[in-house]
Amino acid sequence: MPFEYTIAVVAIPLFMFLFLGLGGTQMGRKITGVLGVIGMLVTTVLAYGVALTYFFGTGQGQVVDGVRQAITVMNPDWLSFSENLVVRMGIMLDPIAAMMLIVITTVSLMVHLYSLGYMCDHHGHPEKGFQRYYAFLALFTFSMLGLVVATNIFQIFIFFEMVGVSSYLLIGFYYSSPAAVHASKKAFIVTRLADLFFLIGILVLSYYTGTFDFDKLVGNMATAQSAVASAGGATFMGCSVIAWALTFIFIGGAGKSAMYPLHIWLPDAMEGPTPVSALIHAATMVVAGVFLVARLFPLYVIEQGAMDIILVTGAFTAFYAAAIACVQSDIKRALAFSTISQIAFMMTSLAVSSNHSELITIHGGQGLGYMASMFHLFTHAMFKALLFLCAGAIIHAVHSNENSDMHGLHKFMPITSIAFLIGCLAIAGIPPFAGFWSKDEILVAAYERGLGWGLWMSAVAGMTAFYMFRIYLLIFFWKKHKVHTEHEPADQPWTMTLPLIILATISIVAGFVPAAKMFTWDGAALHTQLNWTVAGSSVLIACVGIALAFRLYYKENDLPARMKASAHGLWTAAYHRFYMDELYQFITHKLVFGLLSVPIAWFDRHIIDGTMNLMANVTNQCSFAIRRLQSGSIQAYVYIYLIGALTVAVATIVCVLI
Amino acid sequence: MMIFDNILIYFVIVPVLTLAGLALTNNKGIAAIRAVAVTGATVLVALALYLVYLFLHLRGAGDTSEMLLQTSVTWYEPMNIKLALGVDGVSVVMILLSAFIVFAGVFASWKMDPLPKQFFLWFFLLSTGVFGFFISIDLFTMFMFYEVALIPMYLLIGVWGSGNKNYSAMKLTLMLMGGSAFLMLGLIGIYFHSAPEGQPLTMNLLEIAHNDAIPHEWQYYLFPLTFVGFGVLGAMFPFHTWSPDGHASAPTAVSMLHAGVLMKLGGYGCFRIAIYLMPFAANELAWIFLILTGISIVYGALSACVQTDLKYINAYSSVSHCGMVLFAILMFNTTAMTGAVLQMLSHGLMTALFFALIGMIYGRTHTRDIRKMGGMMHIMPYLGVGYVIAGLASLGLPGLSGFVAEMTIFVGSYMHSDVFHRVLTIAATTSIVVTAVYILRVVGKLLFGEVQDEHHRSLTDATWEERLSTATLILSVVIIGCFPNFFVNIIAPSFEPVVSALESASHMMGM
Amino acid sequence: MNLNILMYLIPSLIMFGCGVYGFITRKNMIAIMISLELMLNAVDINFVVFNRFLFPGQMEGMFFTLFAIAIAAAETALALAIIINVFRAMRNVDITDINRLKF
Amino acid sequence: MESVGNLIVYAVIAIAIIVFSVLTVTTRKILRSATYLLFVLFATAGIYFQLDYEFLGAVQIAVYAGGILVLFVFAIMLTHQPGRDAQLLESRRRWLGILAAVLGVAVCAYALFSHSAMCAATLGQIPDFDIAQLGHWLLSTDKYGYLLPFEAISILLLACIIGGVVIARRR
Repeated sequence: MPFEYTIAVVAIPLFMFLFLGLGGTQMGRKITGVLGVIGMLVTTVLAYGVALTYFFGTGQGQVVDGVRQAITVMNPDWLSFSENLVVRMGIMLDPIAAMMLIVITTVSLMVHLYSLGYMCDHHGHPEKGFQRYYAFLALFTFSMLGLVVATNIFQIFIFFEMVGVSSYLLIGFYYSSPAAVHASKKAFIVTRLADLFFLIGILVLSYYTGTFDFDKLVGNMATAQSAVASAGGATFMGCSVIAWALTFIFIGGAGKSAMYPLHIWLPDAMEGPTPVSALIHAATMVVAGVFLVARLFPLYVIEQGAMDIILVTGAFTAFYAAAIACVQSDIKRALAFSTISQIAFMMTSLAVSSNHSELITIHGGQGLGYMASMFHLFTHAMFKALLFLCAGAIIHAVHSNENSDMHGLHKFMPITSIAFLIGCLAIAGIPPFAGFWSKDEILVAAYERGLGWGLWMSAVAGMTAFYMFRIYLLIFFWKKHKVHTEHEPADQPWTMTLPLIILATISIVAGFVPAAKMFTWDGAALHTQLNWTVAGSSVLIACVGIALAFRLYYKENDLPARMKASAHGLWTAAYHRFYMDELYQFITHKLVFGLLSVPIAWFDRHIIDGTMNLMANVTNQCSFAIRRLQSGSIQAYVYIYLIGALTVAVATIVCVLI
Repeated sequence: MMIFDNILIYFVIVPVLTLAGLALTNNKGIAAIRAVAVTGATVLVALALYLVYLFLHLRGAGDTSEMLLQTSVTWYEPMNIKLALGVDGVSVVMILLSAFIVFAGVFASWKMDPLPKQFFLWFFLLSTGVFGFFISIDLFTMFMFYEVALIPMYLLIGVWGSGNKNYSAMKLTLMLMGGSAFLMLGLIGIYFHSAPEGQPLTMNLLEIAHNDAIPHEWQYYLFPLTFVGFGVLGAMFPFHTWSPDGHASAPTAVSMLHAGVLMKLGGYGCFRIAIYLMPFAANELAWIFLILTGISIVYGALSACVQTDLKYINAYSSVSHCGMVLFAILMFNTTAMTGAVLQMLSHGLMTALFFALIGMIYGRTHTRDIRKMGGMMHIMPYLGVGYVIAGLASLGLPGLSGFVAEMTIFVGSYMHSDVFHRVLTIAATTSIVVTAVYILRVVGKLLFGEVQDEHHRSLTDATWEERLSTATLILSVVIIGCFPNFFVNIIAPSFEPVVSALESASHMMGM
Repeated sequence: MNLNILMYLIPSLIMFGCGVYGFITRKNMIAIMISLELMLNAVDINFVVFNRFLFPGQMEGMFFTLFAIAIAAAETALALAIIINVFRAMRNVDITDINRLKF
Repeated sequence: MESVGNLIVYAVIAIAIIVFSVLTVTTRKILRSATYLLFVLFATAGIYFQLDYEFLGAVQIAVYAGGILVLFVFAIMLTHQPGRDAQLLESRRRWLGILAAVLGVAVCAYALFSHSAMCAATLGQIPDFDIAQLGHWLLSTDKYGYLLPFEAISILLLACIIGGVVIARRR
């Protein structure tokens, strides 16, 4: 399939957005949904065609010396700042872009389909705002696709903003609910703050390298080095400016990818409809940060300082989020923290994939982490979308997010239960499910970087297995389900089941994708083999975690409560997400609003404006004082005039006399 | 007469003819008044579009002179005052902007009551001044049209305004007049140094710039005078306080025209007169004004965060955005200055859109206090969506105009390599976050959430003329946002003379 | 004893003084007009007297007076029309009570 | 040496002017004030006659006494409210008025007396002229021609007529 079809892949969702957004209210709700799904289906087919052609095609110039070349489909100028700094709206295909095309379109199609059933009330009628919902989904898909095929860093920034806005619109979809409005606002502002750093990073980077384009920045290792060299060794506070730029850019990515401490928006974002959470806040948008770092990978490899920051942040976030996920009672939040943890895995994997000594010979160690990260991104998108869609089905059935309202659902919703289990096994890293393969590569890469990093990540992997099964068991087992709504919970209509089945299937088989040959940073195939020690130990740890979860949560018992009581402080802190939200609340409301905005507004009204008013008042007072003379009484005027005239006359006479 | 061959003069003649037409209508015949006003505004839009075409055509044909379509007619021989017309890319886009806003403004004041005829009379007088200002290249005519544009504000706010309108109208007019007093001093000073010893003095901008005869020590006085004079209109800190009160009291269309176009006169004048004619002092004194405008940007945005009146929020946001315009102009490179003009366009359109929507919402709810409103999205979806789009444009969503402008400004500003400019640039960039905060706060409170007042449930959505008015603006915002290069290609070359003048001045300083 | 110029000017001066006094002290607008007429008359007399005594060969004084009389007539007619109108609106012709148009 | 008759006439006129002027501004009844004004105007006309300006005297009587005064009387009648006679203002204002008038008179009188050389001038012969001559002067443009002021006053009168009509018109 010609690569020009990529244009259609990006354009169709945009068209669907405009079409559904402008004309949606004129059409029936159901029709808009169906149209949306059809549009997405076409997009998906085209995207698969393009991606598969890219990976397996042997067209002219596609593979040079065993290296798959990046292909620029189009690259028109969009906005020229100066001769060199030109923002282009291009389409470029390289391994990760092609992979992301598959991920985005797959998950998006599933979500489109799933929403047909999910976004209905219990009579099967579509909800109010159905058209809007599909329009926003299309907008999001467009933005995300535009992001991954970007040819320059500014284009990524542009689409970063776009996905931010579509995420804002979708989280706030139920705009009557204050919680949703608040969550959407928070998500937007936090990511916006991160984008500010991203922007500054871009400014610095583009100033010193004189370009936005990826082919001039990171086309290969040599261009990356010359790009770094073009900064001329400029430093700021002891670090090279490029390292600063890269760090700032990473902060931008960290905002979207919910790295600590910018993760706070993601759990709240679960206020949006669950399919949206599956699409945006589990599978696609949140990996935009990982994608961004992967895009600039060669630069990060050269600037180790920036890479180390990513490593520390990623490793810490992975553990931190996993710890919180262990105690959450809201299943979507628990999944959200799991997402954060998994994305941190990807970040860590990217960051460990370089070692200090050999910067140019990138094969082996350095490429592995990158590949593992991208592979994990791919598999994680599939199984996390599956988990979220299952969660959506459960929530749809019991009308609650809290696992205390669930318990024992296995009997009522067997299909969902099995799908959820597959997802859990995948994320826990049990072979042969998808997650095992990718996570294993990550762990190998981490052990190559250092034993400590490897052990740390293994531990987090074990925690992952534990909390996922905790969630699973608390939902589907633990005790008998108490039916508290008018309907018994049951499996869902086919529109919702079909995506579950498809995604479950993918989650099982995705591990067998020849990732090492596909998702490499430079397009050259990577030769890897299973590291049995690491694989064996990680499976063992996962099994330990699962077993612990079964011991604690399979049947109702008081062990969890006792554990909770024994470490009450820790539990509460973790349940409240270590009070990060409160800290932010304090900083924004108390410090920024209370100490900056309010005083400034006061200052403006009273000091600046007061000065102006004072000037006006002084003038006014003067004129009032003078006004007395202008009494308006003509008799007084005549009198004063006479007095004046007489004075002059008398003065003249006196002068004459003297 | 020669001058009537020039398309530019028709930008003044058309509003004047509209004025005459309005004067002939009956006070009661609202249909006739509307017809005349709409005709005038439509002709202006058509003329503006034709001007853009003509401009591109002439440039395409290889006409590289600094100002195109130049004509001049002597008005007053002894002082060498001429009606000199001419446009470059910047003026062209400003004229286009003005035409669109006048057009939208006419529809936004469709149901103006009382005295619709008189309202439109003053409205078109104001537009006469605005267009006249942008087409002139003679200091005297520029100043004259500037005043023509300012004075009607007093009556428009004082008569048709709301709230504390007398105070606001007075404050606005007095402060702007104070600005023009500075400006007039500056212009007179420029005039008396406009030519080298022994040559006739001139008021023509291009000739003055070409003569470059203003002594450096004089530039130190004249530059601040003119810059502050225009800066007052551009809402530069600390001369911005007319803006919140004035906008809050002004009727919809006047707010639109004022924030949309009139405030741009400030930015336009700053570079066209202050910087272009006095590059030496501009280089030397820029830092003072950079600090002031930098304060404007952050200060306006932070102030907007805690306001509760919709129009105040917008007025403070205008302070921030217009601060950005002046800030970028003072960066003295083509990229930043282009960004400044884009920002003028963008801010003009989106603020006009904001004020139009606020006016429409206020016309229905009779309150502008965001604490008393909520859930408007349910009640008036069209206006709600419009408001969200305006908000997104304001906080810089790609695809809408604000993003393009701000990014151009930031990239341009960052091209300076010294710490002072860098720190200011980074401080200015923080405004994008703060802007997001206050925009989302308003959107969240006003449009989303629960309906606060049960009476609001019975309100209606936009009527056709309101839809037309807002749709025009939204479309313009989207067009600029999606096809920025079209505008950049018109604007950027116009800055070459200014930038080269600045560069040679700084070169001289270096020696 | 000859009739000299002073003998005409003094009554005119007193008339003028009376006019001034009346103008300043009266409240009724019509009375103020009457005082005004007194002053005008005094001036007219002066014109005529100076003309007659000092420049007997010329006619300027007489013509000035002629015109002054015409103008005075016009002015009085107009002023009285205004006063009557004011009276219609306010039911009052006292100058101290009519201050609504002030400032 | 003047004829005695002339002196007597003068004395009567001067006394009338002085007395009636004072009465005009001191009486409390507005209608009386107008009547005293009439006498003053007649006395003024007498001065004109005595100084050989018969035409002027006639105009004075016709326009002032006949026209303006009638207007005054009408205005008084139209605006008169029984029981509300023209009040003098409070005494302070009254004393101020007296002070101003007396001071003014004093200063002017001083000026007059200090130029008593004027008194030497006596009534000379004035050129003979008849009304036709007067009319000719009024409408000519040469020396002693007053066409321009004449026209100006015509326009003024016209404006006054229109103004009077507009103002007095009932809405």
